[in-house]
Amino acid sequence: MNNNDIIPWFILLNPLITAVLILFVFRKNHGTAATVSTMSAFFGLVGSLCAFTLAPTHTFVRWIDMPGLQIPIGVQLDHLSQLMLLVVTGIGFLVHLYSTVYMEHDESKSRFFGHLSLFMFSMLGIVLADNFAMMFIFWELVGVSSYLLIGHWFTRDAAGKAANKAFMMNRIGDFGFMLGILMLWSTAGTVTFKGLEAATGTLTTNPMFLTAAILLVFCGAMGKSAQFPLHTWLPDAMEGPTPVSALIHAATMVAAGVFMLARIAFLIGLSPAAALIIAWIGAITSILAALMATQQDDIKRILAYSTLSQLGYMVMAIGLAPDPNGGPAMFHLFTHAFFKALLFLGAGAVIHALHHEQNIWKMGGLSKHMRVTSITFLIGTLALTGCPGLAGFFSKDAILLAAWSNKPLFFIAWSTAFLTAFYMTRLYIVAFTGKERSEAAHHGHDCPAPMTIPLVILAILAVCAGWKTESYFMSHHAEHASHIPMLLAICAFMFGTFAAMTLYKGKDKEPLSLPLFRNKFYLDEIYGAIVAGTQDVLAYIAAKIDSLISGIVRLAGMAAWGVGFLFRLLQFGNVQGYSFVFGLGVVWLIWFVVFK
Amino acid sequence: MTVLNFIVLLPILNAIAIACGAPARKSALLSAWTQLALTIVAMVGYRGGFAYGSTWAVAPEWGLNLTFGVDGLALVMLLLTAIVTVAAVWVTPKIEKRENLFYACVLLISGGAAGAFASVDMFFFYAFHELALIPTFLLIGIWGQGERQVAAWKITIYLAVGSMILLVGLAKLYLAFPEGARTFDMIEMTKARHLIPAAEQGGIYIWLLVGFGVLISLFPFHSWAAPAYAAAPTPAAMLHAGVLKKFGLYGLIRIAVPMLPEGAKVWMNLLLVLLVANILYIGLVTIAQKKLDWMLGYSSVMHMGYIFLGIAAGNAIGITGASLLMLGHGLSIAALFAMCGYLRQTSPSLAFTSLGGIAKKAPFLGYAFGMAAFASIGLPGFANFASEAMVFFGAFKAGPAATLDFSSIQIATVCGLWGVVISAVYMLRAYRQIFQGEPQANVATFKDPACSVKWSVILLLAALMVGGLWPKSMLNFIQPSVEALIGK
Amino acid sequence: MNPILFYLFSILMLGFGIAVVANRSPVASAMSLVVSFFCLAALYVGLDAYFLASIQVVVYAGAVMVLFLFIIMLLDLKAEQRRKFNKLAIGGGALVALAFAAQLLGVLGGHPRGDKPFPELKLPIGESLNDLQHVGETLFSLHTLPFQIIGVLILVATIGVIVISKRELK
Amino acid sequence: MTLTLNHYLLVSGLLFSIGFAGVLLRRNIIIIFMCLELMLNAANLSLVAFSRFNVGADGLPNFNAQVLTFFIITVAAAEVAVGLAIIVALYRARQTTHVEDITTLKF
Repeated sequence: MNNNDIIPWFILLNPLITAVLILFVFRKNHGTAATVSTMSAFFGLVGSLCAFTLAPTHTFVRWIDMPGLQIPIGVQLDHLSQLMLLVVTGIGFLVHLYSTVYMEHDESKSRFFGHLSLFMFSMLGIVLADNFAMMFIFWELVGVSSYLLIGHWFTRDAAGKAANKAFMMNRIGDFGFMLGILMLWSTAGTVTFKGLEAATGTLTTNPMFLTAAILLVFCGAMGKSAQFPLHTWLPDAMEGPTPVSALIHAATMVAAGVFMLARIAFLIGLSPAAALIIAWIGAITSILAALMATQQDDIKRILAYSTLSQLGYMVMAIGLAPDPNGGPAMFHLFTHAFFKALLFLGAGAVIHALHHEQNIWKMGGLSKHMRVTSITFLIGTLALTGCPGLAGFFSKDAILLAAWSNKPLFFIAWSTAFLTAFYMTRLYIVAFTGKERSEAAHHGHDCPAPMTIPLVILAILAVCAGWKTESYFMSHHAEHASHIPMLLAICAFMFGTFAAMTLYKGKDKEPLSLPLFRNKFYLDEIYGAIVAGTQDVLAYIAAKIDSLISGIVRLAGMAAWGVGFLFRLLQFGNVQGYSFVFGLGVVWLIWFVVFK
Repeated sequence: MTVLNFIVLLPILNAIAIACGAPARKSALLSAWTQLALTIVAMVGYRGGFAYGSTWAVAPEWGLNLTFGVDGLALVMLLLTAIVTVAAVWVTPKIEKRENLFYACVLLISGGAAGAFASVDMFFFYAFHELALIPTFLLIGIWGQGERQVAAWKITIYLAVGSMILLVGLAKLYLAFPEGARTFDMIEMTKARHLIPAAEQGGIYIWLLVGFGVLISLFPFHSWAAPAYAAAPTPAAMLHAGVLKKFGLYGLIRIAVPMLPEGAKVWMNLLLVLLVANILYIGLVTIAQKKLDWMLGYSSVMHMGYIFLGIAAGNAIGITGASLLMLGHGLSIAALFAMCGYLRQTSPSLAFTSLGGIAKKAPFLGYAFGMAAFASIGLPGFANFASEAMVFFGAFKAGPAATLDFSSIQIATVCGLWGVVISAVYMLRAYRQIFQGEPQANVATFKDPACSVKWSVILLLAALMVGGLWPKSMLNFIQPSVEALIGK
Repeated sequence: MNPILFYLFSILMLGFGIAVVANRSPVASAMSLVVSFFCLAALYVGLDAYFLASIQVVVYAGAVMVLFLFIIMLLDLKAEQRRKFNKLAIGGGALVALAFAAQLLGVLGGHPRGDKPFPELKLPIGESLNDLQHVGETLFSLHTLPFQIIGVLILVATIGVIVISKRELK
Repeated sequence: MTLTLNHYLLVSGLLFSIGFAGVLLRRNIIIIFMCLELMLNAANLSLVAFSRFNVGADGLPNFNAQVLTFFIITVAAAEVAVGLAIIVALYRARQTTHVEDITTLKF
């Protein structure tokens, strides 16, 4: 364990120590809690910066060591995790800085920062994990910390319900994830990624089995990265404070699923069937989310659906081009993290300034008063919609290029790009331009420095994150890709923005209303019905059967009483009767003994 | 007089002393703490194999001698008993009527459990468990709440019948040995296990399975558990759910698994069906519960399914995982029942509708209950997760690898995994309805528990975290003894 | 004892036995019972059990029947009026009794050892059977314990009677 | 025709059946009590018959049976005494000797 092996362990354990310190020592004094947490996030950033320069290392501790089962707790610094470290700690530090002001007068601030550090610890655990079991452990810890953070204002019922929903969806995903791990482990005999890479021979003996295992592991990613069937928790997760949404539900936690898929890209490569299914699920998620986003009024909900859509993009990219160095998916994840965090923090600034007003139709004309926020928000929007030259353009182009080989997927990807441009421009125009539609919008003002500085930094990153970084993610360079996908991408950007501008210039209320999208394809109601229909009905039946079983047990007691009652009837009180019965007995006895 | 004799006799002698008039709470606390200290001393001084042996010939002509002896697995069980006893005695509120008898019964239960875990002689292994049966009846019947008489009678008669079945099983096992090799000493029996004819093993195994199954509330025999725990006073519920139920499982691991391998194979499918019903069916019943204490009762019945899954796996990983889960589940259910007992002071009915927003009024309780709840649904960082993971790994490994048509045990593992989702559903729903949201009227005057409840819960949670963050601390004890029992 | 006497006395005994059952008035039943006891004593004499015959007459006919008559007088029982007959009970009872008698005949029919005549008694010439002495000897030699118990029993019976028939002390 | 043991047994059996029929048929406790005495005496008769029938080696009848009969008679005497006392107490309590009126032990 030479000294630069200490660094990854330090990065991992530093937030845990901070969380323990805050939750148990600094419970009462909120100020110190905030500063301690932000300082630890800063050290984490510094640590990951110098970890970026280190050669790949892999050190581990034996957590469970039995003859048949070795589960190590290890940290693995390699191409993929060094990059992800930067993203997580970078955005983590900026969000910490931002929330010192945002959560200024929240009465349980120390609890918030404690849980934030706990989240950083679990997220870094996923990034640094060198085996599936450890990744599953931190997978659940991330689920719990997102539960705690979403449910921060637990006195509000909506927050409690949203937190429960998020944890439940993650749990369903983890069910599949664990089953996938079990299947892979029982075949390969080891849970570590290196071990699995070595055991690809045994894994590919039964392709059906491998496809099923990969799809089950992908089920875990679906739960965490909110892919199609398990996505309804992400919009509801907006109940949590905005910094939480920025850090967790934009940049880091939801990206964990994509990161994990990148981690096992060598497996996905082995089973084309699984890759295709993953790609299709990603595509469906992106198009659905984009459609839903066009009709939302709450600024945070629009961004949440946009995240959903971009995640669908990344998962589609992993399905299409699984690349051990990350491929287009990780490239998009890298760029998306920055501008999505920027957009969320911008939205947070707007909400903070307008005293918790989240409906875009109540805003308008904010660019006049909130200069820095609106400029950075515009940069973020352009980056997201794929304006040429900004970060989003390069990563989306890489994905479209990868999708070019599969025409239907390309068409879906293209229409998503168009819709992204449409709803983001709609958001910007309605919220920031035109005349103020509410009194609060009138005297909105820029937020204090610790909130605007992260916005500026992120804006810079959103601009230059795409330049010349593509090669980092590609293990093999496409010789000469055709330029058509790039041109089509630019058309999509222009058509989308133009359409949104013409439709929403100077409008006061939503011109076109499509109830199907507004109510999120009624998926929430469908899921509610399914859960109510199956689980609650089954639970009711089970409870009835259980009372039946305990009835059977009581029956045994009743049987004893019944037999007692029968014998009581024999005492009919008449002396003659007794002697008669006695006589009968004697006669029968004599008959039996003598004559039988 | 080894340290083990003190661990076992201490609670029993103290119970007698208290019954005869010693100051009840103080001497009970003293006895519990010394029991814990002695157990830790025993664990530190443990060097493998069967240690701290001591025998007293009770009836030599029948080969009955009270032999104590402990291996790693039994030591962990003694640790569990000691910790839960300390927590149970410490958390008890002021008892008005007949305080001495109350504490005497609590210590008798603990003594009975400790005696059962520490005894190597099968006869006294059984006898010590019976010792704990009557105090449970008294505790539930006299100091319980709700319709306690019914519950007390039900649990006592049910467990008595279960013990009868178990006695038949043990007798058949004893007689299955050929004439010369008959002994009550479990160590010799395990050594001479090859003498048991394979044909008879199935017959004996089913008796033991049903007998222990009733004591552990296996699926069809579970209807005594929830009413008893709902009606029991806090320490009785903690000790019975946390410790006494583990006697049955410990018995299965100590007797049924090593000595009757063919028997296990014959009844494997039945056991799997029952444990899957235990997990899924009882899980659904738990979801349907409207009251906290009933829900906790049923959830403890459900978690038995996982331990059975570990035992059904039959390999070293599964059974070690099951043993660690016994420790984890014992501690987490004890913590939950302790806090549930404290909550009962605000709303005796403990119905979800009558409670709400307690976390605002009692932040410590909100946090501690949250941690205990998350521990019991298998959140990493607590012993339950590490052991449940090992149970799943062990059970899945028991089936064929690399094929999609799963064997029966692998299907049971899948159901077990889905059980984890079900347990999350009911536990979090309960947590949200009780602790989150706006505080209700009757919660207005509610405040954090006194330091006795607070520190006993902290003790339980700390033990859980040690087992979770660093499972090797417990596995170093459990693993060698399990491997000695069933081979690698 | 020649058969004629035996038949005479047994028929008399059975007849008066039936009289005991059939009579309406309890006193008549009691009187017929006394006569029945006398016939039985005669049969005992036929069986060379002179001591028992005398005991039978003294204890039964004498003491027991006197008790009965005393009680009948004390309770001033009238002859029973006609009570409604419970046909089923009467029929059932008679049936059982007849069944018993029938079985008895069946048993005795198949009892060859009982058909041999009574063996002659070997007595020293001139003396009659001194059965009182023999009964006394067997009583006090072989059956001492039962004798003691009977003594105690009689004592208990007398005390019992006194306790039961004492008026309630309020 | 010469007397045999069966004759005596037959007579005692008949006497027993008569007594037994009496117990079954009559409703008055006193009469039942008398029939009971009849049954007892039937038993005594068969005992004495057997005693006379089993002549021992010394040519004397087997006196054990006679001693047993002696005991039966004494017990019967004691029993009559107690029985009648009970009947008196019963009469004083219920003013009836009719069997069907006394059914306190009925379920």
